[in-house]
Amino acid sequence: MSLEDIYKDAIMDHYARPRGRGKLEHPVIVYHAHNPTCGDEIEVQANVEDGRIQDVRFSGHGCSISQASASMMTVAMKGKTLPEAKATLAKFLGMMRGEPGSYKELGEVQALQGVSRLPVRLKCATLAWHALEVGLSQHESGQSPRGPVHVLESKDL
Amino acid sequence: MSLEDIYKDAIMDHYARPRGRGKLEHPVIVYHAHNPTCGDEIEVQANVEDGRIQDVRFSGHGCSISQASASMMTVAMKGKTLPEAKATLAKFLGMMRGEPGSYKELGEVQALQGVSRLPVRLKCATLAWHALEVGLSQHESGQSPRGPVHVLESKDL
Amino acid sequence: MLNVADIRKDFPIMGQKVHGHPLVYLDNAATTQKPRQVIDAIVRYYETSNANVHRGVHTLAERATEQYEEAREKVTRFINAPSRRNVIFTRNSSESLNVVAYSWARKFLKPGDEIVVTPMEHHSNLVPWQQVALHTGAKLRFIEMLPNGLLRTDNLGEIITEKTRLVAVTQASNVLGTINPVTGIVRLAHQVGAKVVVDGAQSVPHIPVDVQALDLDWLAFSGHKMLGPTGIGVLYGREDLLDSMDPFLFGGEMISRVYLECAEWSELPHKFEAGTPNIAGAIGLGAAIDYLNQLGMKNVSDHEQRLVRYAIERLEAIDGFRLYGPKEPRGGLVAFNLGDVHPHDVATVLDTYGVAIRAGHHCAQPLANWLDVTATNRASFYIYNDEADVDTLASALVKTKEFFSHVA
Amino acid sequence: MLNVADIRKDFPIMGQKVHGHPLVYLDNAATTQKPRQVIDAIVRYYETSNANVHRGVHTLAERATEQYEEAREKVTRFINAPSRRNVIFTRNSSESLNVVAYSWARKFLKPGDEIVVTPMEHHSNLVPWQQVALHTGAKLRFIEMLPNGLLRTDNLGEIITEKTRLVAVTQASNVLGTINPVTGIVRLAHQVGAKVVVDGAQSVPHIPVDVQALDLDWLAFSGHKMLGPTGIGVLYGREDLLDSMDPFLFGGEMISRVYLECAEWSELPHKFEAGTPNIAGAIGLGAAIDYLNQLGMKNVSDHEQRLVRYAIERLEAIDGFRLYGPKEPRGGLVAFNLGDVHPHDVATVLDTYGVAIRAGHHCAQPLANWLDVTATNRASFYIYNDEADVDTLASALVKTKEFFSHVA
Ligand SMILES: Cc1ncc(COP(=O)(O)O)c(C=O)c1O
Ligand SMILES: Cc1ncc(COP(=O)(O)O)c(C=O)c1O
Repeated sequence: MSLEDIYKDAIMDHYARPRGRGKLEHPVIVYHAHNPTCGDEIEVQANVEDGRIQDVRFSGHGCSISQASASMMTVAMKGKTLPEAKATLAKFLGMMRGEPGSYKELGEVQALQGVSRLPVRLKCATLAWHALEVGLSQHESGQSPRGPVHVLESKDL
Repeated sequence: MSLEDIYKDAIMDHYARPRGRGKLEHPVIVYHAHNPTCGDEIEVQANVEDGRIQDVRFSGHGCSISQASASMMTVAMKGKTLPEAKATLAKFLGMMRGEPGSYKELGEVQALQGVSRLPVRLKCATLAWHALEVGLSQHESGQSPRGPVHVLESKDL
Repeated sequence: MLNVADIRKDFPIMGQKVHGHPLVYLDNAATTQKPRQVIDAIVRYYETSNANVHRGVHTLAERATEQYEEAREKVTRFINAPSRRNVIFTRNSSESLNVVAYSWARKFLKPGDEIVVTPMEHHSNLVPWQQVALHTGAKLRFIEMLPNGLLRTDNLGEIITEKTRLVAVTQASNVLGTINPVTGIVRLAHQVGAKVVVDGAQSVPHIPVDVQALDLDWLAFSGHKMLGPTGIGVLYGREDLLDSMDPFLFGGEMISRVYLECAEWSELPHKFEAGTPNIAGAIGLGAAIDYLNQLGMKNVSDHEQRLVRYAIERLEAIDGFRLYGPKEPRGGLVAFNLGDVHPHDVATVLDTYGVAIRAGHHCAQPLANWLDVTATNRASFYIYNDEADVDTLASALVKTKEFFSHVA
Repeated sequence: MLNVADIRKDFPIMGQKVHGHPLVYLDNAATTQKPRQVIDAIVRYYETSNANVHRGVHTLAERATEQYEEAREKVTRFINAPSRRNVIFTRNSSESLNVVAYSWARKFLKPGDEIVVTPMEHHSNLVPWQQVALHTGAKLRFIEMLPNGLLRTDNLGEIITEKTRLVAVTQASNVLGTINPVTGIVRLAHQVGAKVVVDGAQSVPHIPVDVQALDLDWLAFSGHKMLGPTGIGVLYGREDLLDSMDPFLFGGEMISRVYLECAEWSELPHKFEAGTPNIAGAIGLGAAIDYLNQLGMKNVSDHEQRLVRYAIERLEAIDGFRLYGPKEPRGGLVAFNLGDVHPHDVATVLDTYGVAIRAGHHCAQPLANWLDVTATNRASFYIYNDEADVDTLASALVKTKEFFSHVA
């Protein structure tokens, strides 16, 4: 695998100029994820209105992959209905798990596909998405938006 | 190694017709030894008069080697002065440890030499001797004749 | 049916001569031999993939982590655990049982509680509970044994009661060969709200074991008794129980966050795996499981059953042979005495004929007391043993008898 | 002087290519590679001598026991322990430290007592003491660190006081490379009647360590970090201390007599080795010690010193390179950051050039907090590394820097 297979242009671009960085005033979804291997932390916040993700942001620190992936996620998710968001999440996680299929609909997010062959970095790439996933399901089950810190372990993608 | 190298005639004879089996009325030396690997137990008792081992007995149960060796020990030790007894003990343990040298003076006890090549059975062969050794040193240091049960471990010959 | 001749070819140690005789290895309950496939898996790991697991970004670390976790998946499937989160790697059965004793029993038991065990337990499934009793004030109670070595079941309801918090029982005895009625015991225990920890050291290597079908709370077993390397064992635990337990060992790998004064724990199963694990050991165990799966555990069990029946028939014909334990059902081993010949002497004589058996209390002294013997002989079979091995054993025993006939 | 070219020939993994580049393995503080001699010792054991130890009369059991105990003798001499009774085989350093925590500290410490540690400890020499504090009411106190990563010693007398019962300190830091003044700490601790447990995970593999000369109470280390197999570690302990400690794990091997309700313990060292040990692991560690002895630990240490000096010189020339820890004295490793490039990215890029380093908190999160970083890169050297490896590392770092120059 070459450097360019991993660090695709889209990744480097999102890393250099992250979209959706920051926090929201009154988020209804807040989820803080932590990767114990490297100490990366990402907090995902979102607002939902009329069944649609009205805005979504991330904060925290981490490597290029985790930051770029979080940035891409905010772009991909903004404006989606909850079912659409969940479908996209499932599609993304399937791609990262290496499941065969077409991922065209993920657009530039496909740039992360190369990372799926690096098990350890995989956790970096999925951290923010995983945080949103848990945040969404907490939201749907009516749980408080401030869940516990979630720890991503190897293989529990 | 053949059977006959281990089970020398002298051993089988002492096993079949043990000498010195039993207990004393008022022993000044009593030491109970236990081999945890096989459950063998041997109690050695002795009386000392005028610095001489006046009588020595063994009781308990165990394999042919441990029984024969205990029996041989009673024969070898009876009537010896304490320094003589200690010298014989040292000689015997040296032989069993495989130290080079002449062991002629040990007489029929030399029959046990073959066992020195069987590390696990070695413990059987030295059980009674070891018990007497500890009993003697307890006696000399004025300790009570009823010491704790002693456990012989591998390699602490 | 197993093809023993083919199987033997996989075991490099089998070619060996002992005192001039071909090795007949009948000490499998103590530890089994290792097939080429297991040895190769260890060598391959060290030669191509060795690195520390879970923490590294580089290629070797990824490879090592993948292989280590793949071994965990193999164990998971082998005992039909719901998930890899239920499968903790330990050193051996003894450590697995101690984890339950320290992290669950010492935490939750109190005076008045009762722990039910059996008198046939290996020390590793008895002494930890004695210590739990000592430290918590709980009381040990013993299931009774019938004269033939089976557990008495008609009064189980008097022993497993509302006071019982834990039942610790072996699935197969390492001396008597008894196969215990785990299903019934689990049902009774669960009815009164007690948990059941099963010592699978002598069952998992020999018969199909399904933790979900048996509804076990914990299961302990050792890799080295099932063709795997030394230094690797398994503790299976139900997830809610593992979650309720405190970690056992503290250190690297098992933590999520550490501050100067406190720490948070990793998720299952890592919470119970402190420090660098026996990576090569786990991978070797995985290869052992592959090997057993290829034979089929049902075939393994059938083979041993047939062999042990043949052995009992053959050995009982020897004058002075005394068998301990029930005839059926029984695991693939026979504990016995030969007239008055001390087991140590029997084992030594057999060794001069190349036959490796065990003599002693087999780490089950209370059982020896119950049998009223200080020691027994034990011949235990596995996949590479056949009728010819039993014949060699039998004729060596006859010679032993003769040799000692004029003395013992 | 070590002949690295010759040494490399002994390591089968070294021939390997990673992403098309020859493997440059610089993750030795995590685990080391294994020479042919160690792998062969394991294979030879399984192919010729495999049996359970300490209990068997037959030839294989005798052979296995002899080899296992011979490995213990090798460890005994390697650290100059007074006797084999002082040497307990465990799984790894983490378990060794936990044995002291459970069997000594939890038994003897009480509220008001103090445990002194340092902020640079690996989690394995910190979290067990946090737990001891929690369970006994003892208090943790921390030796201070100077900005350069050395321990502050001028106020040690205020931290190690009459209240101190235990000092837990690493001899060599796995991040900073700091070599701690163990002799002085031991003297001070012993003056106030405190015991000292030393984490030797990063010292025993790299420098000559003499437990008697250092007057240590306990020493913990791991086989896998010194050319040995995974799954084997050592706890050295002073005999009177080991005698005063309760056993840790309960089960087979560690008992002398067992009754239904109680048990007596074996003599040292067996009292602390419950169940079937990692026999092949111990034998493999013995072979690793033979290998290191043949090189000479003084030569090993000199080689690493020279290499790390060269590495620091070479790497500090790289723009944005930031070294953590003191320059001298230091163990054979360098922890660093490269401008703003995240260590995970550095490690991934280096991997594409075949260079294996570690990125993360290296199981020392409190130290990372102290350094005010979430992660660092770490390159750690051993006997098979040379100046060319450092050069490869340096040029790969320069390329990493360039690659990220337009973003980070
Ligand atoms: C200083 C130090 N202590 C303890 C450990 C733990 O060693 P192990 O994982 O072998 O238990 C390590 C290794 O990671 C270490 O570097
Ligand atoms: C029934 C039983 N339980 C537990 C053990 C202990 O196994 P290990 O020594 O691998 O911990 C054994 C094996 O000796 C056994 O036979």
